[in-house]
Amino acid sequence: MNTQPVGPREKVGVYICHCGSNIAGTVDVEAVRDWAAENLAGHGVVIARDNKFMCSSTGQELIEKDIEELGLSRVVVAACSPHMHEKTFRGACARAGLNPYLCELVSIREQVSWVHSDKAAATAKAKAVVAGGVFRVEEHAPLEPIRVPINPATLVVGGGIAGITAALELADAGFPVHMVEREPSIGGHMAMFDKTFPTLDCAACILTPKMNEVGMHPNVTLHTWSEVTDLSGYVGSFTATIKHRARYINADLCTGCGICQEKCPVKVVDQVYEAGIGYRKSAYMPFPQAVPKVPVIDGPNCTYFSKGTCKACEKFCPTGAIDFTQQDDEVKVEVGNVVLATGFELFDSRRVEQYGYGRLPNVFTSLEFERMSNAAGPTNGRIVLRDGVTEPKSVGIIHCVGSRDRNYNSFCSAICCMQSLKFAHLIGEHTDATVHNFYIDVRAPGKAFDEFYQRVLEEGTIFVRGRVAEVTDALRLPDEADQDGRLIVQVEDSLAGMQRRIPVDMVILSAGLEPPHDAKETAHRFGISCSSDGWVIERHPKLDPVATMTDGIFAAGCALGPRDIPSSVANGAAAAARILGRIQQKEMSLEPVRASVDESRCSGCRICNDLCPYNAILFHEDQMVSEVNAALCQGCGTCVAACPAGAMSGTGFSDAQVMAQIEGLLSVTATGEPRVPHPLLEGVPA
Amino acid sequence: MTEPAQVLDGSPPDVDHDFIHEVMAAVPGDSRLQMCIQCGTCGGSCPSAADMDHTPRHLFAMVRAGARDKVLRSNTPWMCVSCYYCSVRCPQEVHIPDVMYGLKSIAAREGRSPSSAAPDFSRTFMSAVHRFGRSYEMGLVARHYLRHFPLRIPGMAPAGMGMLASGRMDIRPHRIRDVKGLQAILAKAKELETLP
Amino acid sequence: MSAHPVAAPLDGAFEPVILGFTCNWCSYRAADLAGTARIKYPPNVRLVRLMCSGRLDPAFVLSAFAQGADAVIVSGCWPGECHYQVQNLKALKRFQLLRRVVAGLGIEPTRLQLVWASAAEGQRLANEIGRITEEVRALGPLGWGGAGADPAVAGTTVLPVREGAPPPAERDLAEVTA
Amino acid sequence: MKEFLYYPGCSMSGTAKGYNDSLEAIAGPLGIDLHEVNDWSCCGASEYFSIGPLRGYALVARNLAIAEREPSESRTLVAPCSLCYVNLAKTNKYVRTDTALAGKVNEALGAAGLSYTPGSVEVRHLFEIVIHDVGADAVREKVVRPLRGLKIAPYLGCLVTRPDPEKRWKAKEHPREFDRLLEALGAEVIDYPLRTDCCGGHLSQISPGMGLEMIRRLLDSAERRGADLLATICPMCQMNIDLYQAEVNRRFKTDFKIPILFFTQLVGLAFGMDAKSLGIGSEVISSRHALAKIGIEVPEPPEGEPVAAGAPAEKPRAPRARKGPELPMPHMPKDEGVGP
Repeated sequence: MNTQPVGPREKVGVYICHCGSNIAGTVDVEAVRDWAAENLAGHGVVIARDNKFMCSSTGQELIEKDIEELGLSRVVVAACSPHMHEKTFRGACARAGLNPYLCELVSIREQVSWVHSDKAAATAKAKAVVAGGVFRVEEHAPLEPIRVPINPATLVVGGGIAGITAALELADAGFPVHMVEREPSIGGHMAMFDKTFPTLDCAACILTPKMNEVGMHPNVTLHTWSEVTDLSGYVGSFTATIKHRARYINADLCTGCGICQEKCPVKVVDQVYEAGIGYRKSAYMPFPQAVPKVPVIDGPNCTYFSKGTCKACEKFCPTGAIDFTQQDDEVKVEVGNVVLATGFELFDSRRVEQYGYGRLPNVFTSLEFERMSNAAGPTNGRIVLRDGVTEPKSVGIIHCVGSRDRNYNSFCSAICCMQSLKFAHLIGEHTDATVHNFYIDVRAPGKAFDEFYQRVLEEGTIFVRGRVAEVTDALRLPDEADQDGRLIVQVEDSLAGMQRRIPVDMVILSAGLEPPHDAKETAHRFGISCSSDGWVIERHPKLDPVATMTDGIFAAGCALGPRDIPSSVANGAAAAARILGRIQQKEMSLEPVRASVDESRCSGCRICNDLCPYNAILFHEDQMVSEVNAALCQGCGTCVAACPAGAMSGTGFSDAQVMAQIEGLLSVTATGEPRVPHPLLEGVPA
Repeated sequence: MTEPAQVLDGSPPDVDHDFIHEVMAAVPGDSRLQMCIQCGTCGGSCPSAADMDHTPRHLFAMVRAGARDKVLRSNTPWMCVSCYYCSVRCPQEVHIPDVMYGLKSIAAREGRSPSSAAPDFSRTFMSAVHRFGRSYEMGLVARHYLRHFPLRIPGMAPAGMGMLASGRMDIRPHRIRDVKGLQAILAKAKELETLP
Repeated sequence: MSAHPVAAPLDGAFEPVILGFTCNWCSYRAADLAGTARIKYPPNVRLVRLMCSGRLDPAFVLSAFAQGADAVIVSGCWPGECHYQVQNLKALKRFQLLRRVVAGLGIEPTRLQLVWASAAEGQRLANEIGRITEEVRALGPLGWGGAGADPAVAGTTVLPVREGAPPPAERDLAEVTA
Repeated sequence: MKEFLYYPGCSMSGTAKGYNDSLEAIAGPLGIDLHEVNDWSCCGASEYFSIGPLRGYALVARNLAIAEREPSESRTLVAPCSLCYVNLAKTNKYVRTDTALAGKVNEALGAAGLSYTPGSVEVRHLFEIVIHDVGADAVREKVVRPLRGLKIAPYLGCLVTRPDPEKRWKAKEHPREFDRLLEALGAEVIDYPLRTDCCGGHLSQISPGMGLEMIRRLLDSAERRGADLLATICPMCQMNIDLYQAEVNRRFKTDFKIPILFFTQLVGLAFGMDAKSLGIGSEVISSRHALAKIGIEVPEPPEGEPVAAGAPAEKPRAPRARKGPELPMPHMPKDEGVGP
């Protein structure tokens, strides 16, 4: 890049925003304006203006007018972050007939006035930033957004309440949905609960009608006992490969009568639906209201598969639906968008050794308690100790198990406080037990949440502020000599400032939520990003909370992080709304930040091929050149940086653009003076 | 850090807002003390909490509040047995026993420790190590008990005699060869300790 | 933070110019966040936005030094959090190579640093900018052939992993060590 | 034979003589070659950290520096005492991660012409070597006299799995490795809930009320579960429980007579070695009665020992009446908690 161009190629307008006093308070806006007009004329600046609020209609009209009257071919706006108003100023340019990609917004607010306090130094930096923008915009080329068609079908992964909501919204609007669920039935965690906080609605009463709707909806194709094994393509036209695990039951013949389940001789601890405190058969439907109403035979636990004899189910099946020859199969479906509603897994409480889960029988997890308090659960709703009969006289509920703890998960699991309050209430409803809730903070910010806290307080639940140190069965003499067989909850009552040892019969661990164990693989398979915790990263945590960083892939419910049922439902509906908007447009435009290959310069070395995580670079063996599929390319530019032949270029972030910006940024010293080249490098072209 | 002499009766409590930084500087590495969320896991876990005048959690709140004198006069750090239950359970990974060591060293330097038994035990121990390079159990126990727990001596005597008889306690101390070198190291370290 | 002066004294003392490459999704947003939260850092750093740290062409860094930058900061998402899955690890690989190259040119390793910052880490980014500015200010202007430019030292960069975070998956690490 | 640098610590030639004798006896059969470092000094037993922290680190680092100079292939320094181990391991970590501290420590060491390169030596506890490097299976192969019928409470104490500066242990609160070692010896291991609780350390000497109470908790819990004896891996734990048991009894009007032996002594017994050669009999609370259960003779107690007569009172916990449909227990894989 030559610092003294022979003559400017372009006519550039520079617009500097005061943002009220947000910028003008720290940056001498007029000085930057005058400096740009004088010093950047060699780079085509024909006009430099300032305005109180460039994003206002007056500010935008300034730009429009100058484009029309002065024939500007490039526009640089120095104002806030491009993540705020890039669209605004591009729109202004487009209205005046200038290709919107010939406008560059540089940030002198977030990156200058708000982070510095010395006015002279901030003004000097603002000059450099403006120069960077001007140098860069000279290298811009007109671009057109990429337009792709949208397939009206949607893939919903996960059949919990978030996925169900999204599927129904889409299906009711008249568009096809493929719902994939790993378990034999949809329903997710919500199907396991008895009551929901804070209204104490019966979970099954509100969920099962929705499940049935999904099951019977003409627009929904249900794939249960199935997983998505591959997703290829791009927004608007994805191809998903769905693996159906063998059910060993012919769904077309099965009537859901349940006789196979009744006759099956193998009893297995149900780790999923019964959370490990109840049993199921090897041939089973997880619960009576399951959708679809078709059981599965759990191969590894089936006597026929292990010993070669039994077939009790087959003998008794009235419709001959049992089919031991069934194999896993695969289908491919075409969809335009995807909703990931893959939910959560419960934190494994055995990891917190000091709470004794798995060692001390009467320590239970929250999900175990949910099943226990459920009238349809293994104890028919009776709250009892591990012996199955003894009702506890005293129960301790421990909040924040595995959450808010750098040893496990540092995030707050969001639902445990309210869930623990609900448990306290349910224990009071079912037993005469005294209930202690051990908490660090009671977080009850939702609608009617704090009122529920008040209600539980009123019901006589004792709240002890302190994170429990340990649960033990080792008694201390002489005070605890008569507590044989009980559990001692040792805690600092931090409001009393003393250590306490509180004897209880039963401990419930309000365990936190974690991403599913295979969340990282899922993210990889769907080409999306997740945080180091494993939760899906939103496109924007506030303004785009259900989109992911990958176009066409949305997320809802706990896949995004711990949240309660109302939020999951809101997410599901929001994701559906986002998708419906696109389906109705029939096509959508994509940012034209893409890589492309100059075939005449490509040496066919294939270095770029392996660098692309989206497999967007195809190699043509016959011509020995690579080619970028613009719809698959996400525009990261790694291939551009790596191409040894310089054949790969990236629109929007070309080498020439970035190099020019570097040159502009460095053309001004820290004190705002023009840079003098280092004596060693004088005359050396950069 | 020098501390002006102060009158406790009637004068307003001296609040030292830099105290937390002083404490953190007295601990190697990053003690993460400022990350404490006052959950009480430490106070709940502590096996000797019952004898402490403040639970560790409470003490940390006082450190933050700048109650320098109260904290340094607390027996809490001296009752810490360094069992590390608090530190492995702390959800914020605060290095609690190290903070306790830091508090003890500040208190000992300023002579503010609450009772004399604990710092005396440490000093008696240290003087043996300083002289011989090894600990000297017989001398330590004898000196310490005579000074602080003379009434426990009759009860302990039979067991002590048994230990002597079975060769588990030596009348004479072991001495390392390079005591001089060791003393030079300790002297240099002591000199460095007093540097800011 | 208080340890680093947030304003550049304009009294003729040496003030470095530092160029920072940021990724559109994490570190650029961290810079935005630092702004929104009014977190102060020295004005010596000027940022270039790329879509991904993987876009960093080594030529950008060399060109920056050639044109008078006293130091260059490369920043991106934490390992395991890349918006483009693993491209930041490719940037890391390139960075490690680049460090040796600049050391060979007589540029002290301190002048080329890597900072991971998530979109939520405005404070961290500001702290790192403050720290690096101090270090470079102490070094003085880029002299080409400065002391301490030892390729052996420069080659010892280890894979930075966020404290408390699970290490990047083996697959990710394989990318780096390959 | 695998060679290790060896830091015995002051107790090994004093109160923990039995530990020392038994370790000497079993090291060979276990394939452990311990090379004692030259002219080692006290680890400071944490007392220095309370009064003069830098003196503490310098004192510990002197031993690391000496170990670094040893002309041995091995770079692993083994300590049999939990307190020594933790002081050595922590200092080793701090000088590695805190360069300012490392500088000062080396300046102090320089006064005696010594220096330490942070991280040049790794520090491990003897017990952890036996668990992870030798392994319970290798121990089992050498057992000729299984300790069948002996009910042992595995007592690890605090400092081995905590703070665990080098993250060698997965389970820090209820590790099962000791159980597996004792099971390999043929003993019956009780599920001792206080296995990693603190023995009180020096509290028995500076604040007897709390110190003795902590010892009582350990004894009471072992007795309730019917332990014949406690097995330990630390001289400090052994001394507190053994030496202060009589004082506990006097203070709390209890009648505990639970002997505590070093794990090395139990390994030696199972290997068929003679009790006396393993230093058994030097404990204050005699193990004679407990070991007689499995036909092992222990030499006469030396004079001055309070006579331990009669079996520990059998006070097993009354099992709760259980009837009806029990709920399944969560699955606990047996090997969980084994360190990396």
